[in-house]
Formats: sequence, C-alpha cells, structure tokens
Amino acid sequence: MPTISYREALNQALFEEMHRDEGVIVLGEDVAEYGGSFKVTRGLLDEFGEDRVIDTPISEAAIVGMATGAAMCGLRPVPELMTVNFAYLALDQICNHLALMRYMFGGQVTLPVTIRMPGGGGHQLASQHSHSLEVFFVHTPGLIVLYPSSPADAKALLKAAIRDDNPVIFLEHEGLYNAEGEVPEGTEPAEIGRAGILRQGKDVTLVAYGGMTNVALEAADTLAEEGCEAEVVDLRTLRPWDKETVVESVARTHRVVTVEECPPVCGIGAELSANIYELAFDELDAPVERVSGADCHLPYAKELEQACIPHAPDVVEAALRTLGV
Amino acid sequence: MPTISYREALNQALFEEMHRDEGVIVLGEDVAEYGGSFKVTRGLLDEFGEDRVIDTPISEAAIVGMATGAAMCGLRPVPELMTVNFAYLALDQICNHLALMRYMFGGQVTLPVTIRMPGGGGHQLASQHSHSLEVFFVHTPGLIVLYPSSPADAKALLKAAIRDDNPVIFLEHEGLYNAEGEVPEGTEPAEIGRAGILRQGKDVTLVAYGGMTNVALEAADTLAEEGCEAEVVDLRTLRPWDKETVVESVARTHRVVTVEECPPVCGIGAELSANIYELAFDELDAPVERVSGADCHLPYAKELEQACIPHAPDVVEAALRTLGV
Amino acid sequence: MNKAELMEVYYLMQLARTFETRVAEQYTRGKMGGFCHLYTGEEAVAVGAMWHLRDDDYVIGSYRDHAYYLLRGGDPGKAMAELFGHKEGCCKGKGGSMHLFDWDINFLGGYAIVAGMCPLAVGAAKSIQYRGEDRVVVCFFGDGATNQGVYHEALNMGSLYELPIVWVCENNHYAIGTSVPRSSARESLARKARSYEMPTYVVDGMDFFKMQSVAERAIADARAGKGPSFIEAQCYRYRGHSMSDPATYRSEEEVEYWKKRDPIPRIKAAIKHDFEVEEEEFEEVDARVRRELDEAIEFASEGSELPVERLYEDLYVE
Amino acid sequence: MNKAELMEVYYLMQLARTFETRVAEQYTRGKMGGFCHLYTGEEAVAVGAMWHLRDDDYVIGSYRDHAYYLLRGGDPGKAMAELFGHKEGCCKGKGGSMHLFDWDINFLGGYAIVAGMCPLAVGAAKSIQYRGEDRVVVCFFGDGATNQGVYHEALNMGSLYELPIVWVCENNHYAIGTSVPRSSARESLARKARSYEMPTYVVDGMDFFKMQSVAERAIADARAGKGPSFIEAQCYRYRGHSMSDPATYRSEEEVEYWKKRDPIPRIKAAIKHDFEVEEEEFEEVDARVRRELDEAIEFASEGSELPVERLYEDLYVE
Ligand SMILES: Cc1ncc(C[n+]2csc(CCOP(=O)(O)OP(=O)(O)O)c2C)c(N)n1
Ligand SMILES: Cc1ncc(C[n+]2csc(CCOP(=O)(O)OP(=O)(O)O)c2C)c(N)n1
Ligand SMILES: [Mg+2]
Ligand SMILES: [Mg+2]
Repeated sequence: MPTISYREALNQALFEEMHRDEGVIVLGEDVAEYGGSFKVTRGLLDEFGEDRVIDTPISEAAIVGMATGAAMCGLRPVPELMTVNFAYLALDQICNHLALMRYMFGGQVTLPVTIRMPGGGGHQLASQHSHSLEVFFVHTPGLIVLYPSSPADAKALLKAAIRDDNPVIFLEHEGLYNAEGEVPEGTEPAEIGRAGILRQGKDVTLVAYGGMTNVALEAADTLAEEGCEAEVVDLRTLRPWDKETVVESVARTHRVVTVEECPPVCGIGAELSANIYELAFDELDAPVERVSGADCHLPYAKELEQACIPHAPDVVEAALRTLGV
Repeated sequence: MPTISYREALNQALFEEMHRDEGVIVLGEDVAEYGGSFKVTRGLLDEFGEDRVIDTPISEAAIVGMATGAAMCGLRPVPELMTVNFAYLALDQICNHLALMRYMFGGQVTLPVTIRMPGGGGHQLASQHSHSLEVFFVHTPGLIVLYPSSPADAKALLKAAIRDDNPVIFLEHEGLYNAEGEVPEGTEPAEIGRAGILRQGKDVTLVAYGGMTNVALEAADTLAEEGCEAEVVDLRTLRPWDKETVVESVARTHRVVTVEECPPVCGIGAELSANIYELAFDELDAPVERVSGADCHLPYAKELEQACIPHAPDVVEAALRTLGV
Repeated sequence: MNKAELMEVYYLMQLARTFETRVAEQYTRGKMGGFCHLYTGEEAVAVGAMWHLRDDDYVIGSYRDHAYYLLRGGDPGKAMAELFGHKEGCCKGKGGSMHLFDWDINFLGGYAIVAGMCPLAVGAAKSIQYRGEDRVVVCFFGDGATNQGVYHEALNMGSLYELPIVWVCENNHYAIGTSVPRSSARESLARKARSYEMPTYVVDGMDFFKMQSVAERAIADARAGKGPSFIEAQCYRYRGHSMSDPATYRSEEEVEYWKKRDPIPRIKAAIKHDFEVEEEEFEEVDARVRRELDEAIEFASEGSELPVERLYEDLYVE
Repeated sequence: MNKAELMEVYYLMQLARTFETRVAEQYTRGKMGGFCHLYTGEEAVAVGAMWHLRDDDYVIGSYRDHAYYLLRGGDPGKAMAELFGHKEGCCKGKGGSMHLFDWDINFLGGYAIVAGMCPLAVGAAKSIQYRGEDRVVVCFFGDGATNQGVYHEALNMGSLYELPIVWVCENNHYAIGTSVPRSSARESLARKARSYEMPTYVVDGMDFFKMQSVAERAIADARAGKGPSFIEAQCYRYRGHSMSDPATYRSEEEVEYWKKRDPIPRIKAAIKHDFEVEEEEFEEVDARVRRELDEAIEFASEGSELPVERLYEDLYVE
C-alpha cells in the first residue's frame, strides 16, 4: 500500500471525485492558481480548468452561499475556507441557510456541499487563528461533521463527504497535513457515522478525534508501559457520532476518557460524557474523565500555547484516575 | 413593590444606567426612532438624544464591531441585535474580536459591551428566526452570558451587565416580554454568576434558565400534586454558571433534570450533566435526565413547532424517571 | 403588447394584491401566526421584473415573498396552505409566509435573513453558466439589504464571474422604521451598486411598463452571457413592515403621495387608453381572482398540519 | 519640510524597513513562530499616512503591523520581545507578530481577520465624536479587505455618522496570491469606496511626499468634523505574503518595476536635492537604526515567556 501524507490523501480524493463526477467544483480563496493555502488543492486548476476550480475574493459568507446556491441547482461544490477561523464569518450562511434549507422547504432541495476547513492549534498562530470550532457545527441540526485523523481516513471520508447528499463540514487538522500513512489504491468512500477503533484494549477507553487521536495513541503507549491496556476510539464523524461503538467499548473497559482540542464548556467531551452516562451508566466503574483544550483563547507564546492543548501526559493522568491509580 | 413586565424592567434598567453613567450608549437597528423592534428601548431617544441612542443600518457585524471599538476607547455600549438569529452574522466580531481582544493584547483593553438579543422559539417565526444560540456564547471563553427569566432578574441582571467590565451577552426571551412580576424600586445590580432557587424541594432538582424556568415551575406544580417536591434552580448566568448552587441542590435532592430550549448535542444540559457527574457523582441516586429542544430546526407549523420546545409534561416525565416511577 | 397580454398583467397585479388582502384577513382571524410581510403597493415591481422570464429561469427573494411565488405560477392554494402551516402547503407547512418555495416552478425561495439570499443567487447563476445554459436568475431584495456585508460580497462575485443575474432592489424607502437616508451614506442605491461594474438602472417601480422594459434589457443581457445588471425599483409598501407594524414613522401625506401612483389603476388606465375595454372585462378578472382565492382559502382550510411523528422528516437526506 | 524633519522621515523609513530585515533573520533562526507578515516596500504608506498625526490620535490596522507600531512611537524592544513570545513584549507575548498593541501610544492593534478592524475604527471614532474631541482614527487595511462584507458595513457607518476616520487602503495589488483584478469586479478601490460619500484619493504609495500630502488633508478634514476620507495607496510588498510564501505568482519584472520605485532611495534623493547633506549623515541614521535594533533583539532575547500559571490572566476583568 502506498504511503502518502494527509495532504496528498485529500488532494487525491479531490482529483478522483472530480474525475468521477462533473458536478464537483472547488472554490475558495487561493485554491486555484496558488494551489491552496495548505496546498491541498494543488494541481486541480491545471487538470480541471477555471470553470471548476475557482479562486474567490476574501468573502467567506458569499463563498459558502455561492456553494449552497450552486448545490441547490444540481452541482456538488466543495468550498474551502482557508482556515476554520474564517468560518465565523460564514456561520449565517452555514447554520442559518445551508443547514436548514432542505428542512425549511419541506425536502424540496438537496444540498450536497462539502465545506473543507483546516483548524486546530499548535502553530503559534495566536488567538484569532487557532480555533477548534467543531462544537458550533456539531450543535447545529442539518449538518454532518467529519474530522479525519489519518491519511487513509482523510481520503475515504472526503470521498464520502463529496458523494453525500447532505451538507458536510469537513474539518482538517493543520498539524496533520504532513503526517504520513498507508492509503489503499482505489480507496472507497468511508461510511459516515462510523467510529474506528485504532487500538484495542480492555482497561480504559480513550475517545478522541482529529488531531487528538495521536495524543490518545501516545497516551495508550505510555499506559501500556504501566500495564494498562487502553482502547483508542477515533470518532471520525462528530455529527452524528457513533454511540454504538463508544458504548460497546465502554461496556468492555468500564472506564472512559474523552479527549478534545476545543474548550470544555458545552464541548464534545460534555456531549460524550452525558450520553455515556445515559446509555451505559451501569457499565461504568469510574466517573468519565474529560481532557480538553483550555477554557481560554490560544496565546501566541509557544509554551503557553502548548499548555492550552491536551498532551499525552494529561490523558495518561486522566486514565489513571479512572483506574483509581 | 410595583408589578411590571419583563420588557418594562429592561427598559427601566436602560434608563437608570444611562442616567447613572454618561458612557452608556445604545445602538442597533430601529432602537431609536422606532423604539426597538420589541419596544425595549422605547423612550430612550427622547430622553438621551441621538448621540447616545443610535439607529444603525442592517449591519450586525459592524454594529458589534462599532460597540467594541467604542468600548475600547472608554464608552460602555449596549448594542441590540434585533433578534439572536442575526448574531450569526456578527459571530466573528463577537467571538473572534470582542471576546478575545483583552486576552490577546495582554490585558491592555477593557471592553464593557453588553449585547442584548431576544431569542427563543414558540411564535411560529420558522427556522431562520427561532434560534436558541446560548451554546455558541457559552462555549466561547472571554464572554459572560446572562439569561434572565423574570422581570426582577431582567432589571437587576441588565444593570449588572452594563456595569460589568467584561463583554456580556444578554439574552432575552421573546416569550417573556409581556410576563409580569414584582420588581423592587431602586433595584440593585444582581451578582453575576449566581443562580437562584425559585422553589425549594427535596426530591428532585430541576435546573433551567431563561424561558425554560416557567416550564420547570409548571412541572414542579404538577409534581407537587403527585407528592414529589421539586427544587427549581434558575441558572440566570450561563457562563460562568453557578456550580456551587447546582451541586448543593443535587446534594439535597440526589436527582436532577436539566431543561434547555436549545438543541441537545453539546448543549447546556450536556455541560450540566457532565459536571454534575464530575462534582457530585456520589450524591446521585439516579442518572441525570436532560430535557432539551428538538435536534432539528423549528418549523413554522404551530403544533410541530411546539413539539420542538420542552413543555412541563416532558419535565414531569423526566423527573418521575429519576424517581424510578 | 396586445390586449390579452395586458389583461394578463392586470390579472397578475390583482392576484398579487388581492392575495395579500385575503392573507391580512385570515391573519387577523388567527388562521396563521409568525411574521407576515405583505407586498401591497409593490406589485408592478415583481410583475414587471418577471414579465419577460421563461419558465426555466430562476427567481429568489426575501421574506416578502407571496407575490414572487404567485407570479412564478405557484398555486395560491398551496401558498395559502403554507401560511396556515398545513402539510398541503408548498413547503408542507414548515416554511410559512417567509419561506415559500417551489422547485417545480423554479422559485428558489423566500429567505428571512436580510440579503442572505444574494450569494445563493450567485451560486444558482454559476450552475447555469457552468452548464452552458441560457437561463437567468432574478434576485429580489430590499433597500435595507444594501447595507449588509454579504450583499456586497455577492454583487462583487456576480460581476467578477459575469454571471446571469438580474439584481432587483425594491427600494420601498424603508427598512422597518428606518428610511434610506438614515441608513445608507449614499441615497442612490444604484450608484452604490456601480462599485461592481455592471449596468445599473433606476426605475419607477410603480409603473409596470417602465419596470418591464428595464427588466427586459437586463434579462436579455444576462441571457446573452453579458453578466449581471442592477435595477433599483423605486416603490412603496402601503402597509406596515409586517402585520404587527402600525407604521407610525411615515406621514399620511407620504402614504397618499405614493397611493396616487398606485400601479393597478395605472395599468387599467393604460389598457383603456390603448384598447376598447369594457369595465366588465376588468370585473371579470377581479371575479376570477376572487374565486381563485376563495378556492385557495378553502383548500388551505381543509388541510391540516403534518403529524408530529414527521417532525424530523427532511432534516437529512437518508 | 525642513531638513531635520526630512531626516526624521528617513529615519522612520529605515527603522520600519530594517526592523523587518531583522525580523526575517530572527524568524529564520527559529526565534519566533506563527505567521509573520513583513511591511518591506510599503514604508512610505505608513510613514506618510501617520506623519501628520498627533500623539493622541488613534491608529489601527491589519496583521502586517510592525510598522504601525514602530511609527506610533512603539518601543522596538517590546515589539521584538512580543515576536519572541516573551512577557516583556507589548502584549506579554500573547499577541505575537499579528497582534501588536500599545495603549500608551494609542496604537489600537493589529488584527488577523481581514477587514475585522474596520468596524472597530468606527467605534473608536464614535467615542471621539461623542466626547467632542478633535482626535482622528487612521485605519490601515489591504486591497483584499475591500471584498469583505464587514468592510462595506463599516465604511457606510463611518460616513453615515460623519466620523473622524482616515481609511488607508494599502493596495499592494495582491491578497496572498490573488491579484486585484482577479478578486474585485472594479479595479479602482477608491471608486468602490465612493459608494460611501466621502472624499477619495488615489496616491502613489511609494512616494512619501504624495502620501503625506493627501493624508494631511484627510486628517485635517477628519479633525475639523468633516467626516471620513478614503486613501488608496498604490504600493507593493517586496516579499511574499508572509514568511512562508515564496510569491511565485509574481513575475520578476513586476517585482523589479516596483523596486525601482523604492521609497527609501527616493526620500534620500529628495533630501539631497533640497539640502546639503553628506552621505555620512545618512549613514549615521542607518547606524542608529542598527543600534536600536541590536538593542531590541538583545532585549527580546533576554526575556522569557509568561509562566504557565499565568495562562488565564487577562481573560476576564476580575
Ligand atoms: C440580517 C437581518 N437583520 C435584521 C433582520 C430584521 N429585519 C427583517 S426585515 C428588516 C428590514 C428590511 O428592509 P428592506 O431590506 O428594505 O426590505 P423591505 O422589508 O422593505 O421589503 C429587518 C431589519 C433580518 N431579518 N435579517
Ligand atoms: C476573513 C479572513 N479571510 C482570510 C484570511 C486569510 N488571509 C490572511 S491575509 C490574506 C490576504 C489579505 O490581503 P490584503 O487585504 O490585500 O492585505 P495584504 O496582506 O496584501 O497586506 C488572507 C486571505 C484572513 N486572515 N481573514
Ligand atoms: Mg425596504
Ligand atoms: Mg494586498
């Protein structure tokens, strides 16, 4: 199996889906001539021309709106927001138009839009450029939210997103673009809504997603050294998330730690925790532990910024707490 | 004590704070000549003049940005967003400017902005106009989020918000504007971050806020008929919420039902639930129950819309579940 | 235009006008809820703008949308049922007054967020251009919308990509209680639109003939691949902003001034001027409109809401 | 302008220019991280725009903000320390390159969201007007910002309320890799700004004299209560968009064309033309700049990050 980067995997998915379906178009700031700010759309312009690979002005709201209008009339647009931080500017179009038009119009429109956006902290980009905004999308009915953690998933999930007839928020982690991994030739679209088990274990379940899966895996390594076998679940789809897989894992391990990069209040961890108690109360041998991003904005200074992001030792500690160690 | 409406209480708070502090200005769409779309700002223009009560174009992002800039330079602006639904258009200015500037600039700016916005469903305003967006604000570090449920609280909390030196999101419930209640003469500002106990009880705690407190109170009445004494906690401040009061109540009742109007995923209920398990696991005699708005957009049709909003019987049912009935 | 065509114009104007009268009546009787914005007084704008459209062209607009829907050929019964919140409505009762929509007649909907539909129009036009079709998108919005950021983003993109769009600004001089000079640094909205390099027109929106003639040109340009145009139609809403607005911010004289320019007597007079028409012929049209609307109300009244079990239907494509 | 003044201009230009050279050097050595946008080539715009400001006037701008800070009188050491992420920095290391800020010199900050600072400028100007002061706000932003919705909202409001603002558009012809004609339906950004009824100027932003003269007028108007003005300063950034951009989208000829118009030799030549100046005098200034920046780097290098315990400091006013 070829080994490629997360970035290349995404790029391949775009190439393949654009070849497969003429309705797929790509638009966004600097996605065409410049090849994308993170080079995910590199080469598309040459291959598919400017009718399908469209550079836009710095107009996030209208980029999403344009994609929505085009989708309404039968295209399958894949807008890129240069980074997730700019999604704030498009939230009206995302949450108050795209996410609800099908519902509001009684099912008459189908809006197969996949909005790609890189996010996450750790690169000293400071407060305005380091958000993890998954909660905003996960909280919004009508959206599908995906967040791949590996090259293979990146490719399979992006293909699934593009083929899906619902609006999809496709989050990419800036820290993963250069991560390498095996990606099968002829990748098929992944199943949306299905979590993956990245490592099996019987003592504690670590539920993570996106950039946090590596943190969880690293924690699992450390835990293994201490004789604790951690199971690592990668949600992959944040909305609708895979309750079954999580609950089954908890039923095996009886302990759970959630790992999220976003701030904790009304976070993904809160959602997981509340549900796990509702669905698997009797399976739990210890309270659910949440490891989350700091409840503040990411500062520029390197060490301070790192202190805002969960690291393996935080997860290890939390796991050990569930084990009463 | 005089009995006045929630609307009048807010109006009085604005009058009094504007008299008290020359730095307080009000701005927004139709807030001056028209007196506000819900008439909360009625009379302010005549009293304080157009320098302090400012009609704006339909430019939500710039309204918030203008308030922020004015606050930075020493004023104490109270912008109104005509309804919470339009906050989507201003989220970049709210969450990625106002909420983080003090932090990002190392404490050099103080931003005493109070953004008032009416929200909530129940008036057949359909999907684009019926949001409960509290999660967006509660999830964002740097903001204070208030949501009064009675005329007395409306007045005391709005006064507190205006005097507070932090950015405050001040949510008002459209369904409460005509609600009447006693409001003391010479109301003092409320303490931010302090929940209230609206009704004491020993069997189950109902935690609600904003428009949902009436639902909880109604449920408590019904429960009382069945011999169950419910305690009703009104959060009043959603960020930072009063963990102490909630946990103390749970320690007395050992059972808890959360009641929120917003959709459930990563909702206020999830946040409460996760925390209650973390802080009071041993006090709980039953799993936390969450009653929330539907996980979909609010439709126009009357009965359908009502089915999206929690009602007293939903809360009663949930409470009885915690009691094993 | 021949007599039959003109009588059709008269019919459409009366249909749009009378529909609103009947809606107001039903609203007052509690048959519907929510916000309800009437188009009364502005009929010539929509009838004129849409007169030269083909069936396969797209129309999209704001929450003041009953007229757009009807003039596209929408069924008054389905519109009324939608306002009643009934499943027989064009959106199964989920959209209501502000959100009529009908895919079958290429009416891409009414939207409640001021200017929110402008980028959607850009996208619809992109799909036309992409497929090499010669369809056109007409996008209606108010004077107030020109102060929204996304409006500017959309107009810029429409021009940049030379898309087949006709932007129709219904300048009825007020955004709720705020008049244009109190909200726009430049009073000429057409002048403002010229930032985006396209033909702009200012037209008497109370006059069907002027309106259709300007629209004809704009539509033809769009169809011919010459890109977007902008029409500022000066008009007036006779009623308050919505059913709940008493509109005390306007003087009686001002309202009278505009009512004197009412487009319906004007079209009637124009027809009479050019052709031999008996008053009875107009009355027949009026009667037809009344009958159609009686039927619409009957149809709507007989309907019922979607059962609550179907609440989540249409949220996702399964 | 007398010789001393001109030599001060030369000093400011060299300070702004050399600061960026030293930043690039430190960046490459790994002394800082994140995004870092240099102002190299655009110095005449900021020096000219700010030349006639008083100490109590406000300046606000984008992430390409080192020059604004220094020209306001900011301490190069505090700026460099900020870039190093150290607590000695002007924002305690929390802001970094894109977010310099200094209350004491009325520099209201650099912002990373394109056009996001425009409404903040409106608010700052409102506070001035409200207090009856005669201060002025100068707001800097790029050509790309003119395609953002909030930019239009802010310009409209600035004009509507007749606020004391000087909008300075640094038209360096590119927004990252996208040139103005590929993103703006109208290439003249000044023409676009005319939608908002205010004096607009197009000026050679590579020429300090032209720049300051236009700014003088705009500032005087704002100070006199005549409302905002708009200046489109045509200029060029010599380097890529940020430290990580190789800028392959521009031809060498184009870069050369602009470098021939470099504002620093131009000011030097102008000074020499008008006054007797020895080359040594310039060299002394250069040496002074070098010394100040050496000191700045030393100061920054000796600093350290805020301790992690202070992470939550300044999130709320307690
Ligand atoms: C973004 C946004 N802000 C505010 C509102 C509330 N609102 C509804 S209609 C309206 C006035 C719109 O005026 P205009 O665009 O002139 O259209 P008209 O109603 O006159 O047809 C306002 C402010 C809204 N719906 N959307
Ligand atoms: C709202 C927003 N969208 C996208 C970006 C990413 N971005 C950073 S700078 C930039 C280009 C801005 O160009 P311009 O306004 O011309 O300023 P310049 O960098 O040329 O000084 C872009 C697209 C951003 N920071 N903010
Ligand atoms: Mg209007
Ligand atoms: Mg530029």
